[in-house]
Amino acid sequence: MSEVDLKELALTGGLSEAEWDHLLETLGRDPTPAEVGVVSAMWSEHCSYKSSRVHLRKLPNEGASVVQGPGENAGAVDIGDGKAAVFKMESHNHPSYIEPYQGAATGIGGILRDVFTMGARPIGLLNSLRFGAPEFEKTPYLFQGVVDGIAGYGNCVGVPTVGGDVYFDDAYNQNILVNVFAVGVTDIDDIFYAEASGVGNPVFYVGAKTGRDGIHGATMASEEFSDEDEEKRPTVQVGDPFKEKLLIEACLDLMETDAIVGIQDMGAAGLTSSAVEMAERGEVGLRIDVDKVPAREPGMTAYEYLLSESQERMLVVVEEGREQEVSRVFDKWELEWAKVGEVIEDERFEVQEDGDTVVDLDVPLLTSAAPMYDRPTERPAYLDDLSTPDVSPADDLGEALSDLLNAPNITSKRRVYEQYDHMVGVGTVVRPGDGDAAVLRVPGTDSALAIAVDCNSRYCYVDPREGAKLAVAECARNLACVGAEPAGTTDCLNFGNPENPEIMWQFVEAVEGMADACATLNAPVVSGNVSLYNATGAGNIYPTPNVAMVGHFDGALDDGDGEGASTCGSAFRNAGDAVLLLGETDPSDVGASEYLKRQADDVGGAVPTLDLEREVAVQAAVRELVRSGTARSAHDCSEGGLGVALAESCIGTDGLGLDIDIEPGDRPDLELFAESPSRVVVSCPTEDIAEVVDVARSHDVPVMELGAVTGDGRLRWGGLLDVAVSDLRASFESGLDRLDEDLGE
Amino acid sequence: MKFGIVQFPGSNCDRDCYHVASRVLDQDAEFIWHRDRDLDDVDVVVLPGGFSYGDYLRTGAIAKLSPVMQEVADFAESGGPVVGICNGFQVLLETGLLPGGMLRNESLHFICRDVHLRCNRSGSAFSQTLDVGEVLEMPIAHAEGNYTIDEAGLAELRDHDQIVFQYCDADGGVGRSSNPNGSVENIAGICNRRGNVVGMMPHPERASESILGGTDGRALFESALEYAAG
Amino acid sequence: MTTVRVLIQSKAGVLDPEGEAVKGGIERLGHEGVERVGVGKVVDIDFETDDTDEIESRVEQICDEFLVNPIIERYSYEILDNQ
Amino acid sequence: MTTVRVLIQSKAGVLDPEGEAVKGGIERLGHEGVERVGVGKVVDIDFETDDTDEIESRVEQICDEFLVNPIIERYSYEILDNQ
Ligand SMILES: Nc1ncnc2c1ncn2[C@@H]1O[C@H](COP(=O)(O)OP(=O)(O)O)[C@@H](O)[C@H]1O
Ligand SMILES: [Mg+2]
Repeated sequence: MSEVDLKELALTGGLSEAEWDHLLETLGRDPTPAEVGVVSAMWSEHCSYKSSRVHLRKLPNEGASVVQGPGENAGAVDIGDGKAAVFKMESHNHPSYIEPYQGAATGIGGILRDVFTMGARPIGLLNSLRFGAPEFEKTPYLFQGVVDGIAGYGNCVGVPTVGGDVYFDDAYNQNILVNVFAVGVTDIDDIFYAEASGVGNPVFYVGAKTGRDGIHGATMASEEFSDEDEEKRPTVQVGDPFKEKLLIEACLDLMETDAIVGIQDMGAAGLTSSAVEMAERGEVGLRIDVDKVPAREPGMTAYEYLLSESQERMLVVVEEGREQEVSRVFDKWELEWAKVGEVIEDERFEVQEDGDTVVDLDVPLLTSAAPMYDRPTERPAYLDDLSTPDVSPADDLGEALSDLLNAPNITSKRRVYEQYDHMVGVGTVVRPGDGDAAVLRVPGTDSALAIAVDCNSRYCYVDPREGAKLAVAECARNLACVGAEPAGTTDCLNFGNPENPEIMWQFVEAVEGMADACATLNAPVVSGNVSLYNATGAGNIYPTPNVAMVGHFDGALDDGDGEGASTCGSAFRNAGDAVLLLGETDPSDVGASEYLKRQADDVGGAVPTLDLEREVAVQAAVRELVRSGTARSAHDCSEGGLGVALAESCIGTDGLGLDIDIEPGDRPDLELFAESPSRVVVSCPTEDIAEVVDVARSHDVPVMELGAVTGDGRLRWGGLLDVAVSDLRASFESGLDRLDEDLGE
Repeated sequence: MKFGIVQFPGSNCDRDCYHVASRVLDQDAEFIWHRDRDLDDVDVVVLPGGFSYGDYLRTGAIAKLSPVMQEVADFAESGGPVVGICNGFQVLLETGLLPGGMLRNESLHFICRDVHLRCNRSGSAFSQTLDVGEVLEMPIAHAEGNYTIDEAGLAELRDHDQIVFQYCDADGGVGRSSNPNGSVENIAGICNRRGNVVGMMPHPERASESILGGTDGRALFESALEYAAG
Repeated sequence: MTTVRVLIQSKAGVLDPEGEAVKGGIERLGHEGVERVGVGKVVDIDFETDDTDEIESRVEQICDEFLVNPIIERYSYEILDNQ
Repeated sequence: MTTVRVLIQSKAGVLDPEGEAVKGGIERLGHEGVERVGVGKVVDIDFETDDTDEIESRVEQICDEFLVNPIIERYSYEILDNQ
């Protein structure tokens, strides 16, 4: 190829002119076509984090619980009993827009591999989804495809999908978000790392054969969408959850033999990035012979082998002389395997094809010395145009409440989670829909962990820094509501085009806000993912820094014998119980709220003010009340405020209601629907009211009695509100009916 | 007593059944790889749920070709208790150890939620200790649980009291509104004439501990033990 | 090499929920006058051999014992052009 | 009434895990010499009308907009004998 053609290849692969010049200069020669492919993949935003790396360093990643921070396939935290929780979140946004079923399915496959690669058996999945408005023509198709894809893959591999969130907004019409999270558990001493070592050790390829799937997936994830998407279409990968299940079992089997030196899945940029990353971590080199790679199609070139993103594949460095054990395990599970290379001393990535060396590059050139940018930032102009919220009081509080419960962002997500097997594994203690966080038993122990994912991206649009803090606070609060305490955090930072200084400003603000909140809440960030270029001709998405946390209970969970910590759900339990509010409502916290959106179709104002010290105190108080069993239910106030929280606690029961018994101020609607953070509704037997008050006071947390659970199935507040819970339930359960339109595959 | 839990590639409730047998019921349990042929020292055979062979082609269709299924058939022939849960039920249908076939749920979606079951026949390998009319609660989790059989076959099931469980409401009422997947006659589980081979779509292993929300499923495993004890 | 194309469809009288759903989808797309939709499977099998008799007997065995569940399905097959 | 038979199969180069699994099953049944198995869908659509031109254009629209996902699938169709 001529230099002109090579350059063309590099530019279509995503390199900038400057990066191309830099490459030529560093190399001192023309690269081969395969080398161009390798470099453009490794220098893509997706693999190199070139725009985000300087800022990600601000995230706190140390703490007593941290076993493995960022830098590996997933993070790991100590959860007691000598066990570690291994977890991570990833995006699969662009592939899911192009082919929703396969895009979402392969996202699940990828995140599971990140977890079991580290020796952890996956025990739970979450998914956080953003779609365009329900009325937007493509939304039903994308929604159904994504949910089906997650179900199709997750259910088959047998890992329960126990939670997540789904939001709808015009901002995502042309660019949906599919973020997936997986957590697994292993003994701390048995964690495996993606590090190559031992010169001469063989490198094994295991799993599905390589086809021409997804070539340039990493680059695609790093570019804005354009009208030429049609042409990028052949890059879609198809997942095979059955093969993944075999791969999980085979890898976990193989890990018992300790013949493995290092292991890594082939994710974005496939064989290239897995080989290069393993070499980098071990400060060695890797030589790969592409002719040995099991191929699904004839006639593939080195370029294609190196960049294929065929799914369900792993790269394993094995101790020399123990190849036998490897083949025995993979033969048992009927998986394809081949010895494709070896560890070499020089820190180089060498690739052979037909006996020729077609790639010979310095590993650091592809990793630590890859381009890195501190991109310019500028406060976005739109912020100056945000309105001062002005909501006139709703005429009828019952109707306003019913309307909020029916809002796509609040309505029940039952139709989603009922399609996910959320119970396989016999460990799901708190199921989706039943509590503020999912609670999963840790296999083989009496302890449990809790997981939640949160982000209100409308807040982040109005104020990325405070919005990100609020996301972290809500996530930790959700853990507190089931009695758990954060052990670690993972995130997925979804933003628009970082070359736009206003977007870069959003990104930096959000990261700094997140860093602040995670530090205060003692929730170190141990893994994560960045997805940039979520932008189309129609504009950038709302900044969406998704936050997921894993929490622990500090010991055993009470399994009915009265020993260990209690947990609880969000629904009231008994008629006659008292209902109390921890924290305080500020009726002016209506900016960017769901009420403002529904009543006035406005997203303006300032986001609710978060006092992190107060947040810490509220969470500590709630945790104490839930763990001791004093609180029979706990539910935090988020979208839709106190009113929606109370309604949901009624809706989750079989016939219970609530009498609210507080003196209304001059804006009862705002008392119900303002979204002040750091508030949790708890219920308890009347004889425990004093205990709740004492615990709240001991943490310096305001507490008030709201009323009493009733047996008559109505939600009442003096003469202001009197509605049947069954009507509220009907409204809550039907908010996504408009998505029933069956628009195809 | 020893439970033998068959593992096909793609089984995913195998470990769950093992957990219930060994940790909840405190019995011996052992995994039986689908290529093995030895059921000699097993008292109860469990075909667990999951997606054997990815559920490709038809649920249970590829698993029926596994060598172990010949042994399971022999074990059943000799009167030993064989219970198939979810995918295990589908495998039993495909092998012909139980009559009928399975279609996709009416909704075409996977459904995971609690349902109520009415016991319709006591004394089978999975209902030895239950009373007719007893109502149990436990989860279903499947995309293909829409049981079907032709009129003649249905008549035979009825005549020989082979309908073990039916989907019902909380009070035991069997009707359209309590049918989650479209199964003929709300059928959730059936047995062979002798009662030693039982298949059911719901998951008793997921309802065997109070921490998971219910213990109604435990009685089914206890039934299998009693049945095996004779 | 010879390719055999097997079509597997619902037996008459057996419910075809997928066919119903596809029919609904076609109608929602604005097409009237669709009376029935049936969804089944097509399985193409490439045999090494070109011996048609052998292939026929093998295909029938494969269908009867594995590919088709006679309780709910029926099948037909044709031998596509040998290549 | 006219029946149209649409075959929907994986595009060349796209992974077909179901075909792979079925091939494994056929082999387990004892059949050697099977080179490849592809599994797809067959959709029979009964139209009220007998106007072949109209049917063709409708089938193509139904396939392009609804039935077939052109990113991973291809389709072909034939009009079966009118009845
Ligand atoms: N937002 C983030 N916060 C913390 N760590 C991050 C973040 N984004 C990426 N990381 C870390 O950077 C490393 C590389 O990212 P990763 O997404 O694993 O690449 P790949 O897509 O190849 O798996 C991982 O260790 C990951 O945990
Ligand atoms: Mg990774």
